[in-house]
Amino acid sequence: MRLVKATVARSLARPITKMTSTIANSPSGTDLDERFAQGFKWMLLSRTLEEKISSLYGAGKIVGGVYLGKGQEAFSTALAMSLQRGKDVFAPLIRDQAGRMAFGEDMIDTLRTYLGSVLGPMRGRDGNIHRGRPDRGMPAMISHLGAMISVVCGMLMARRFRGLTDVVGASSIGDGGTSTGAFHEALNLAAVEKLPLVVAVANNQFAYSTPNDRQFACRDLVEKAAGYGIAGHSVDGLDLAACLEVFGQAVAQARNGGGPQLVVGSMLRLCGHGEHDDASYVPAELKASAQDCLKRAREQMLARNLATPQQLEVMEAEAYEVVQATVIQVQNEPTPNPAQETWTPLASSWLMEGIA
Amino acid sequence: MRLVKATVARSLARPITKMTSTIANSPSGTDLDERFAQGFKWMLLSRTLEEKISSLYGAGKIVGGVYLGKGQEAFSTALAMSLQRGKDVFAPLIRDQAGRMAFGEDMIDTLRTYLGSVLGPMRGRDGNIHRGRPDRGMPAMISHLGAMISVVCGMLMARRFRGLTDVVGASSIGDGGTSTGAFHEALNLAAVEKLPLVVAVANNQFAYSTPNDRQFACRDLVEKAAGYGIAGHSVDGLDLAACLEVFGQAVAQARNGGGPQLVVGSMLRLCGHGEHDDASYVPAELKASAQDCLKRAREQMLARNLATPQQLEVMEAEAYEVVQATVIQVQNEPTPNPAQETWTPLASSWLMEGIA
Amino acid sequence: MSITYLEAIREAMRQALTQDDAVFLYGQDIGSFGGAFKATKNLANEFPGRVLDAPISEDAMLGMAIGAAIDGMRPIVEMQFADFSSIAFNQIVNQAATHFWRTGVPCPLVVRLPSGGTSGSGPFHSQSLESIYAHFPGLIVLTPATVGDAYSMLLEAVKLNDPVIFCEHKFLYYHLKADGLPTENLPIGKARIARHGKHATLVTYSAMLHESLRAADELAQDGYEIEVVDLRSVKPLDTDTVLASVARTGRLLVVGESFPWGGVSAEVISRVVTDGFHLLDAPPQRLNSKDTPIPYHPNLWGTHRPTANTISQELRRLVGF
Amino acid sequence: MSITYLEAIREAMRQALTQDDAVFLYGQDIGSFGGAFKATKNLANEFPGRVLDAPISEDAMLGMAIGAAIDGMRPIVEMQFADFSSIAFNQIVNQAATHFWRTGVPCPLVVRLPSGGTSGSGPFHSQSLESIYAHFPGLIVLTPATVGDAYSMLLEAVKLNDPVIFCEHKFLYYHLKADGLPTENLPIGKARIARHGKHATLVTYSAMLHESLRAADELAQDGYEIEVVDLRSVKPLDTDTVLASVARTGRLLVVGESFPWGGVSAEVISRVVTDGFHLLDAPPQRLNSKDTPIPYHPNLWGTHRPTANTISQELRRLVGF
Ligand SMILES: Cc1ncc(C[n+]2csc(CCOP(=O)(O)OP(=O)(O)O)c2C)c(N)n1
Ligand SMILES: Cc1ncc(C[n+]2csc(CCOP(=O)(O)OP(=O)(O)O)c2C)c(N)n1
Ligand SMILES: [Mg+2]
Ligand SMILES: [Mg+2]
Repeated sequence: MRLVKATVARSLARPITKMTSTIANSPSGTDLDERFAQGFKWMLLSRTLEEKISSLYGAGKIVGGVYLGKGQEAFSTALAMSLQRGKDVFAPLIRDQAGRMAFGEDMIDTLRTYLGSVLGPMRGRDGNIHRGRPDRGMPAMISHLGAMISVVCGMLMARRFRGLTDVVGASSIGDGGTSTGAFHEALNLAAVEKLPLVVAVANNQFAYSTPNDRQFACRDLVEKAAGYGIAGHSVDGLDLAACLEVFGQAVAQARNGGGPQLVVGSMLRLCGHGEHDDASYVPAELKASAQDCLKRAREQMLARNLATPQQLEVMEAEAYEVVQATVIQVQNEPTPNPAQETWTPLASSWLMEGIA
Repeated sequence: MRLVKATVARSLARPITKMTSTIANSPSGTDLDERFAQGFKWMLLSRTLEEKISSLYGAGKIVGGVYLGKGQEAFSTALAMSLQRGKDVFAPLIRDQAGRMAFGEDMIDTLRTYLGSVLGPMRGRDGNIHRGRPDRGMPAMISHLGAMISVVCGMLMARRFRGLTDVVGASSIGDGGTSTGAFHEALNLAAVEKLPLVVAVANNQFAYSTPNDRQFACRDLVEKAAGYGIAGHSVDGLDLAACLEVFGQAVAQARNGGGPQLVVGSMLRLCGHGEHDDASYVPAELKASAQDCLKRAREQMLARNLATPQQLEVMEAEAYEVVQATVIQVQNEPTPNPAQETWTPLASSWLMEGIA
Repeated sequence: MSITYLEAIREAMRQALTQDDAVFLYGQDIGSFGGAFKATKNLANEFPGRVLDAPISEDAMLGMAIGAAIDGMRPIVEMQFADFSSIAFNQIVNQAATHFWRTGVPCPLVVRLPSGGTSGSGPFHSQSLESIYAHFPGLIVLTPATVGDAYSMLLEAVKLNDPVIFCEHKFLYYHLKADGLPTENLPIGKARIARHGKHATLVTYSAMLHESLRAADELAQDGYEIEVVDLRSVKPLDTDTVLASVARTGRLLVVGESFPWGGVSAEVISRVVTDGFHLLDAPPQRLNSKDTPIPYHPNLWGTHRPTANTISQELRRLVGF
Repeated sequence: MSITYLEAIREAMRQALTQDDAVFLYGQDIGSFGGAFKATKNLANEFPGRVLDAPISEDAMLGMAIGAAIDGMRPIVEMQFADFSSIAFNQIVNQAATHFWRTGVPCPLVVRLPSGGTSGSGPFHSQSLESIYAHFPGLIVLTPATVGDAYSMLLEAVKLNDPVIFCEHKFLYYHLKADGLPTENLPIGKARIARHGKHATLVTYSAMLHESLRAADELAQDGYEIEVVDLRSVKPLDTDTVLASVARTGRLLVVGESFPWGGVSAEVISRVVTDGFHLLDAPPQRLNSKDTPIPYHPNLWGTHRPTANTISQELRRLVGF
């Protein structure tokens, strides 16, 4: 428990200090630069893809809900980039398109799920953000908020049982999701088992239409960490470099036996809750003053001499093209055929019975 | 929110200081003395009653479980004595026999429920500690831990809707109960609504057989308060005077608009989880070093010159007699007659249908 | 004046709030935003302080409503989707449902469940849970299929002294319309003959009523007159009306949208055969959704749930028996 | 060597832990303490690090088990009482039950539910929830009535690649004994003829099997031979064996301990009448608990649930029809 205590102490010492990075306070400038540039690419690709998904929805090509992560790409990307593909576990939520890609989810999985291609991971049985590949370390979220955190705990327990000790598991949640009993039970369980769990709370100031002051009463959600005896971190969710730094630390601490880590990022959702929603409940002045983490990252790409304006335009054009090409491919793929469905929810198919 | 913040700050300032009272630090010596003497009476009466219940169980006169509060009387009594009968709300749990009495529950309700008298508040439909009189501000607990806290929130909301602003509601919970999602959701809801709720956590170091270190990972459960943005208090649960003082403060703060109050008391259960349980899981040295809050209070009654040894013996004899007399009365009362049962769970009895 | 199923529900809440100070509304995003489906649109302005936004805490939401109910209030709780009532399950079935029986103190509250499938909603925004709640003693479970019932049954539900699970069907929210609201209606507990017939009885409820009526139209073209019974309430369940219809037709098909194992269709068939075995000229039949989670893709969803088409097939088999 | 129902369950877990490293046990107080009913007594010592005490967090317990299961483990989770699974309800019915269907990745886990009534246990330590879980696609629901089934079905359940709800009856834990454990047994999904007869078929399961056999004894004294079918598994439900028996007897009574609305008895009757209507010489009947919470007092509890006595009465009515 010593390690946890130490980090708790730290988190208590500065419960609401926000990290804002400068080249100075980063471990190694160049290393951070590479990760920054890589992160920007994921953010750009995610934004480009989501803009296309939004227009497909507008054109009536997507049935059901569309939930986007516009404005939250930096936080989501940094979390996923801090994890090790093919080894760690990541349970994304509804605003993690960027993180999903950074963790290794193929763009085509996203489009196949939204467009209901039978070739996608969910085969048209489930849609939009309700997708994943558990066998690749990415469980498929159910809608019920908070429910995935304990699932990640279980995947970490499984690896611990198998003697794999240096695996980290991460789960995303929103400010509203912290009000669920599931969030509480899972964090407490993780703390008791001292699991290498990182829970990333994206506080975008609203849960659907509900503002923070109708959702919780603590000053900063990071104050919850001490109550679980786990480490807490706060970060400016619009600052990619800061996010990379804080998640880098949190993941490293979890991997090194520091127990669960709670990372709270502040940001604003720059879209509706879903594409059906115009976010009329967000005050005009808040909307007006809102900053875009992608725009910021783009400026920093130039400021840090990581790319020239021309190079950025090329990157943007390339992102657009790959999205377009993938959409066209998926639109030509077969949708599910009820006659070919097995209609059995059991792996033990011989125990299935034909009742209706 | 200002008030809450202030108290939070206080609770953070001394997260684990335990209050131990002296006449000195009490508001008014004599006033505290009176309350102390009254509290001792409730503790004595509760202990005497529970010893009788235990022997009735041993003699096979009680069907089902028997759950006692031995060792927790000071904490339970002080909570209830800090509330106003006939006005406030108190949702006791399984170790609150003392607090129930101090809040005004008649001893006969306890015995009628344990012995299944049809004249009791539960009429034989429910038993043992699953009893209450919601219309007198004491809801009847269901077994599911944590579930009563939000019910108290609702009773407080009801009074707020009716314009009654100075009502306080209290709910008891154990260390194990803090791991429930229900506990978390209710505390958060209370904090958001800034309800006059006092949650008393009796940390008796075990949840059935499970020790604290398998239940939570924070140093002290009071550290959870900050995460909800509510006030936190710690107290030595064996010290009646300290408990009276701390609960007095917490209830006053809640009544004066200070929002929810989390009060954590430390103690050890001096009996089994239920009377079927010999608490073999409690380490011998812990058992040996365990102190009895009733014994302590008795000594203080003498030390504070609140009673002579003779007076104490009289009080003990009287307690024993009233318990005996009530048991005899209840044992002669009718048990439920299935033929006279209405077998309808609906208040709208005309909507009942005879299916089987 | 034309009014939708959803508007009828809103109007019932407006009436309830107007008639009784003890009524208040609680749910996620139901305040100034008016709720995910806009069921409470404007009500927060019309009734200040009585339409409250809840945190994402279904267990505490129900616990709070129960506490208020046993202390004199009449809360109406909106679950954002019926599917999320799984989090409030314990408070509903163990606290609310048992309260009056255990203590003698009534627990008058209404839980509104936006229920049932709509295209593209998938496994967690489409469920019909009436069979789950009806299994537990102490709950009243209502399943209105018409604009008039949505209105009058919700108004009546708020006045009952018991916990009521009010299953609204999302598929009907915007599309189902009527010209005006009823001034009087059948009481809760009574089923309605939605269409008279003599060749077979089709018992159904909620959105499946409309698929069933379409199926009955189809069979009318083949000369078969199907009597359609709208249960309106699945607990209590109006066995008398069902038996009386089966006595006229001798044949029974029960159609529901929920999962096939157990539930409403099994309960209706069991009641008919135990009490009215001799009335049947053919084996009673049932049609429910398939025994899998509810699929996202419209192709699959259209096959997963009963439709006018599959109901007609069942009816043809039944009348041809 | 004589062995109890509870010991059989423990022995099955010991076997499972011995045979497969992927198996682990998780539950409140199940470690060195051995669990509230001592089902896991000594197992923590025998299998260090594989029998873990859980915090009082049923939702997270199931979520954790699911995560472990989809990542290669085979957890067995003990609920301290079936009644408390209401807190794990969402993870069971929405996460575990849907996982294989949604993702193609199996979710092999067993949830042990100490179920059913015992004297003085009251509304929250007595519930039988098999009908609730069986309603949801993707779950297997087992209800062993004998020592041998408790053993062999639990061992088989652990090997299945699906989530299994294992309903153990607390009333049988200590009192029900057998001399030894079976080396082979019927597979999951097959019902057993527990007693042969020709005048009526009595379908039942779990503790009600023993009340039913006593009732059958009583009727034998009046010269009626009752065939008793032990379902063993309520989902899947062995309709063939039930129909075959009804074909022999022409009469059906279904007895269960759970609440009367919907559920196992309604499902069995519905299957028999839809597929085997012509086999019946009399209206099928059912007997369940009364439609109230489960009472604390023995006087009331004895009337609330079916007993040999009330079952005999039903049987007499049935054979006399
Ligand atoms: C248990 C539960 N209740 C309600 C919902 C409906 N719902 C879906 S998203 C959402 C808002 C979530 O807000 P937040 O957690 O802050 O995440 P954000 O949308 O802001 O990213 C709600 C209420 C749900 N999915 N699960
Ligand atoms: C949700 C839930 N899970 C499990 C139980 C079974 N149970 C009853 S009391 C108990 C231990 C409670 O421990 P604690 O909260 O510390 O209270 P204490 O008994 O120590 O006073 C448990 C696990 C329950 N009542 N409710
Ligand atoms: Mg949010
Ligand atoms: Mg305890």
